[in-house]
Amino acid sequence: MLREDGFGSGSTRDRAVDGATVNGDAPLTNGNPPIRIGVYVCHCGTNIARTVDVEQVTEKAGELPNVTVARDYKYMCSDPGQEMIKEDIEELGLNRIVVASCSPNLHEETFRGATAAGGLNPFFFQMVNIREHASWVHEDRESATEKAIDLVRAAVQRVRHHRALETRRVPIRPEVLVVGGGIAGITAALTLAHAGKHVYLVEREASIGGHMAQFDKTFPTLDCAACILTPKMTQVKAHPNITLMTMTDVVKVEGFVGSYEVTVKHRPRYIDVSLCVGCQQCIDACVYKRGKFEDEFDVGLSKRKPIYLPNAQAVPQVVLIDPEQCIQFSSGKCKQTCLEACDRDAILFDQEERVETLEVGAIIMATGFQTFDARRSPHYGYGIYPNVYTALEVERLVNASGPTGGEVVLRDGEKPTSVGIVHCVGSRDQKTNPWCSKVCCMYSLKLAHLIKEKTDAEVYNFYIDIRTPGKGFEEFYQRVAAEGTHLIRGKVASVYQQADGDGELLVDVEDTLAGMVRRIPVDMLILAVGLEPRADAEEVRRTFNITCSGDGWFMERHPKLAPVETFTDGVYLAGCCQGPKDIPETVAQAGAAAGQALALIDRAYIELEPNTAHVIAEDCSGCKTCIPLCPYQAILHDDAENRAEINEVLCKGCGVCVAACPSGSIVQNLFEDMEIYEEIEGVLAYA
Amino acid sequence: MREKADNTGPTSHEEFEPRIVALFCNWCTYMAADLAGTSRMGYAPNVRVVRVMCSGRIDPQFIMHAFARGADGVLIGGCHPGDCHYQEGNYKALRRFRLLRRVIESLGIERERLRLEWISASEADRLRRVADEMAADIRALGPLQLSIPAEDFASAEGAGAELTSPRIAWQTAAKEVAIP
Amino acid sequence: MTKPEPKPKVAFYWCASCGGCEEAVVDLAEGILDIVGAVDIVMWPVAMDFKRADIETMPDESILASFINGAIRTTEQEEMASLLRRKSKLVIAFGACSQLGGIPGLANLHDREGIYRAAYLESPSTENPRGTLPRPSSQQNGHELSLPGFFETVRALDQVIDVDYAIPGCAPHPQVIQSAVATLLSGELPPKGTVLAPDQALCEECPRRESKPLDLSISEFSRPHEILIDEEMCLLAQGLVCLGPATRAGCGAACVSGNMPCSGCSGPTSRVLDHGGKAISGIASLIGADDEEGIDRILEGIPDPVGTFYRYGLPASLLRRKTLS
Amino acid sequence: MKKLAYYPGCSLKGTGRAYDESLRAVFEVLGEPLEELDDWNCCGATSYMSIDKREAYALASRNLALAEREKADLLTPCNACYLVLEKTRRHLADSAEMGHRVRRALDAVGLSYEGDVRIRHPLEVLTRDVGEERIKEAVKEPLKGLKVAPYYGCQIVRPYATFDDQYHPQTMDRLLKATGAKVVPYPFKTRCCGASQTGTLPEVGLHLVYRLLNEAEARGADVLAVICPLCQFNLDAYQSQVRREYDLEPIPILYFSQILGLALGIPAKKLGIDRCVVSANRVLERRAAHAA
Repeated sequence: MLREDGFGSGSTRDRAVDGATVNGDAPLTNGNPPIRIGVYVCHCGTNIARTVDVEQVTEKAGELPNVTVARDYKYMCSDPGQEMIKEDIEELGLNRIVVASCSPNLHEETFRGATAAGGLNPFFFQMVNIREHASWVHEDRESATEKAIDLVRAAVQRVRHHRALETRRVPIRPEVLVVGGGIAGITAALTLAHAGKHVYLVEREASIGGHMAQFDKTFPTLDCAACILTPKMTQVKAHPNITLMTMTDVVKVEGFVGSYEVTVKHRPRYIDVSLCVGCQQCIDACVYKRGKFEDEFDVGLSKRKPIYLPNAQAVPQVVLIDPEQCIQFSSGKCKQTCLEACDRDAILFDQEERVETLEVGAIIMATGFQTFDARRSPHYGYGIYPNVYTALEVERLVNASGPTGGEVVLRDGEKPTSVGIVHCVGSRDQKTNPWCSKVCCMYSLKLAHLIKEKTDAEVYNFYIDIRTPGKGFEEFYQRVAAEGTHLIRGKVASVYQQADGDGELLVDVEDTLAGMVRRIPVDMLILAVGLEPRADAEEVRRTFNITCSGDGWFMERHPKLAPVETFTDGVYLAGCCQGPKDIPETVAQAGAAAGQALALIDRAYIELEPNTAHVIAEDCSGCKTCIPLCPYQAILHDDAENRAEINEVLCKGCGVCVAACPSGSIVQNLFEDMEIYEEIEGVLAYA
Repeated sequence: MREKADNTGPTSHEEFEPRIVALFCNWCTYMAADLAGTSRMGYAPNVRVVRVMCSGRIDPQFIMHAFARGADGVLIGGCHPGDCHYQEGNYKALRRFRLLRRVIESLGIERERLRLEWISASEADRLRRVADEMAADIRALGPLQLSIPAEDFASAEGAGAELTSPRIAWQTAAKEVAIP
Repeated sequence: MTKPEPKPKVAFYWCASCGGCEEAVVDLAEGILDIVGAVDIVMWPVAMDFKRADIETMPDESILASFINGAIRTTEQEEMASLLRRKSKLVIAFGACSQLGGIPGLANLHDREGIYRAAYLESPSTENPRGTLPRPSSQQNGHELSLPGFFETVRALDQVIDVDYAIPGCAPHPQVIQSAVATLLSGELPPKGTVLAPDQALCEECPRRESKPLDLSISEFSRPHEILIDEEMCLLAQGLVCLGPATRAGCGAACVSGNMPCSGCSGPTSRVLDHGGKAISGIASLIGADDEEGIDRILEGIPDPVGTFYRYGLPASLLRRKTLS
Repeated sequence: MKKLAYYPGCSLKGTGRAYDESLRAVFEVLGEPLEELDDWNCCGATSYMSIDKREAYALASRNLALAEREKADLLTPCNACYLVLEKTRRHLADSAEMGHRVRRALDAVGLSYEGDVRIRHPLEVLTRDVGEERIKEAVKEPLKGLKVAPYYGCQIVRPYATFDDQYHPQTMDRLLKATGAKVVPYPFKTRCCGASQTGTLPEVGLHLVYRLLNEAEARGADVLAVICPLCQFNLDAYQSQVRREYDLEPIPILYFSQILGLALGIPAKKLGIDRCVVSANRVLERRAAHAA
């Protein structure tokens, strides 16, 4: 136990504390009510109890100074568990509560609530994490138990110094920023807009729609992607509560939950969006007589001109100019036939980028995914052999509005007679991406079906496992299997062109069901590339101050209980930026994210953790050390009084100034020096 | 409670299990420790986590207090540079750490006993590696022996057990800790 | 006629110290006469000829107050401190060495053997061909001679005996002494453990405090002899390691007024456990670099961090000394 | 470039002597003469690793310590040595426990290892540090018209692909192209050569040899270029046996360094080309024809 005086073993106060071990309720300091602590140790079913000897922890806790009662219970977070705390406070006169269970990130609020329900200030509570930090990470029962006891002792010592605190409220602005205009962002934006909230929908491409707009049919129902997506895209454009910003990047995010200041940059499209009606006469008039540059929407399978419409269903239905390709930009000597063709004078060669600041209360991230670059697995031959395609390319081939008008043909225009589809390309592989991309099995089966339908080719699906956990998924699999698609369970070892073949590919694969190695010749090989975080996800997450999990997807606050929240209050996740998802899941999560944002906004305020810092004026010498250290400029120097002063509204509670104050004159609520000293000593005191 | 007394610790390195105090920031490294838990990623049980909101809250006194109270090692965990939840608290932690380490080393404490690591919320695996590594490093070093040899005080009167535990100095004496 | 009330008995003693604390008492000038007149001094080695035996024969707690300066380095000092403790109602640690270990406490960076070697064998001015080292007892001409034992570690007074109050400083400033004595004589004793000086940092009374910028960021540290020191500007802002922000006030910023940075002799405020640690925290936080190399480059300007931040307080610090191998 | 300590390993002192000779000659001509690591010892190869990891790591780490003492990286041409040393380096960096044990073992012989040594392969050094441009400039007798199939083998790309792609390595292709030779598409460049089986299960091993050589023949290669002494021996020495079972034309198996050496104008004798079992005359003839 920390002694609060400086003088050897003879201090009276010291004895008072030690004496508390005898009867458990001796006063800590003269003149104050005795400290009476209740300690509750949770079994968490068997989650904790299997590895930590909960009874022993409880017994040891009961022997600690100032502990009036120590109990263990199966589930402390359950109603009876919380009720137990409440009753003990009332009946035993407890004035401090310690619960040893899971991470405070999960249940600190719960138990603060139970503490308050018993009539105590909720901050007379301390949580001990003996699940995530002990039972789940240690095998050895003895050392896990010992650790749990240490952590409980630390909390008991710490909680004695807790004070009653009040939470602070800050108002929430009602506007929401949605980042990304794929199906996730569209759904979230529409949900919020329908609820009467103003939404800024920011998309970096020239059109919203995202990956879904590139697909032909969607599994397992085979309904047409465009038919279900396009109406939503137009709705976004038309909705009075949505400000749509395409070709726009978020460059800076400042502020905090309730009042974020977001700086966006509108890149020039060299077209006046308010004038262009998408008649495309400028495109016809372009000095390039036919397309010369790879069309991004068609994944390079068709060519377009420097002035173009992003795709037929683009929203907004407005053309743009690629300055890298347009002759006017490179030489300044173009005949500018497009300018003549445009009777609305919508073409603006001198348009410049524009920066704007938006004020919003919440942010929804819907930045999506990118497909795995098949060149990273060169043994499948992509980029080496022309007839190896990625699935996204084939999505365009089978699409009626695609480069071949929906014909599945090889690069030389021939129809393939045999087609291979390799599953799990880039996925479930320690060398590339370890995760299952979730959608590839189903879209591969869909492509098998469509190709069979369109070409009557022999189709071989090479898979590791077929994963069909979804409504109607397994049934679709059965249907495709019945159609005569070959399903070969085995990983493709290598793909190569025959020495004397005419582009025919040989696929070496172990057929594990037949128990043999097979070499299957195909005309066309489709790689079912997985989903992965966008290349700039790391940069984006820094801008928004959120976290990525180890695999690079944006990290949710809790995998089960807070799947759309992030660790940054007021920032939510929707769709594949959080991990691979199919369309229904994406839509569901986008709705959930919008719902969370609504719940936040409609409450109109948020309660903040009262862990702010304050200067003890009579102790401060006005040394000004703290002033430049505060990242929020929350500390001012009062020249008249020669004191530092903290504006608690601006203070975010990091505690940098507290640690730095050379005379120890700044105090941080919930993290006072003495509380931390006691906690450190508690984990170290040898039982 | 028993203080960690000099020369009474475990006699051989094989039996010795180091005590490591881990001062983790709430947003990155504490989260990584939670993630290690939800991922059932085992690591050395020697590490005891004490949570602060930001690595910038960590006062060198906490570290010295930990050593003085029997820690064989202290691990500071914060967000990667540029990732601090509070923008730049981790830089302050780094500045203090670089100076403190010079002092700690001048006082004969091996550098393996004090580490600062940037561990993001997703780097449970890194946390495990650092924890295991530190436990192994310190196990090899043996217990931290701070205290003053007992024979020095054999004749001293009124000294006794106090001598092995660094005291709280003068300074806390005048003020009572307010217990509401 | 009633017998006059006996004057309260007071003792002064010095342990491992330089004598500066005695000077500080004498520096009270005529002020000392009031004190001498009011009390009966029973021991004061620097000025009066009392012996240990005189104290030993006194009843316990018969001395009102003992003022002990200097750190505890030898067995004799420990014995005398214990003796005075027994005979006194109050013991006051007088000066930095007694309160915190002081300059002699820097010896805790070495062990006894190293100190002996340096002092008796290796120093350039030493002439000791037979390599004689001090021993607690030795024979000479058939007589047994004894010397006080030499501890491995220097301790502050309260690490050896129970202490009631401290008067800080190296040496305590006359003003601090006067107000401390006034407090003790007032009859209203402060809580045990009080340091009898203001509980704010030195910037409070620093003449240069207004020149300290609000956005200080230190890009280079210098030592006083390395630069031309501006006589009005905040010293920390000039890159000098001034411990004023972390050190107890009371001296009137005497060193700063003499154009030298505060080196911390008055110890920390009551809210700080480890003076050096807290000073490190405050000063390092202001370093103007965010990467290891940049920070280290700036720290090269503090070549002796322990001597800088623990000049007066190593024995009283949390870690107390360099570990013994 | 950090100093390189040449670690030939045992094969290059025996069956793979031509590899040693040609490498020394090539690096000499390129102005980077090889300096052999003083007092190197056996890497332990894969066999020791499967018997006792700790001792195997200790054995291999001695070479790392010797290199570190000379402030050098290790240049390791043999695929097996490369893999074992790289594995050791990684393991010592990743496992604190093993690191301590090995350090104790090194300490006992007065050595230390702090982890400051990289394991480098001649392919990497020639493509990255020396560079194809310098090599192209140094080529005296371009191998125009010579068709080469590049064969990398297993251990250089598996399990660690340190400097080249695991499935589609390119460094040797680039070096061979720099000599003016034509590199034929050779899809089997990292498939098993069967060396571990030819001794124990000849029918399996010889079939694997056949497949590699047959594919090279189908692709029109005049010569197969290799980088591993075990591959070289296996593909070269067993050809007569393979021909008893399968229909196959003899094809010379040369180290990439020998082919490179020819282009640099180094005499065949100095490159150990006469040490081949299957005559490499057709390669030499082509060069002669071109020179004429």
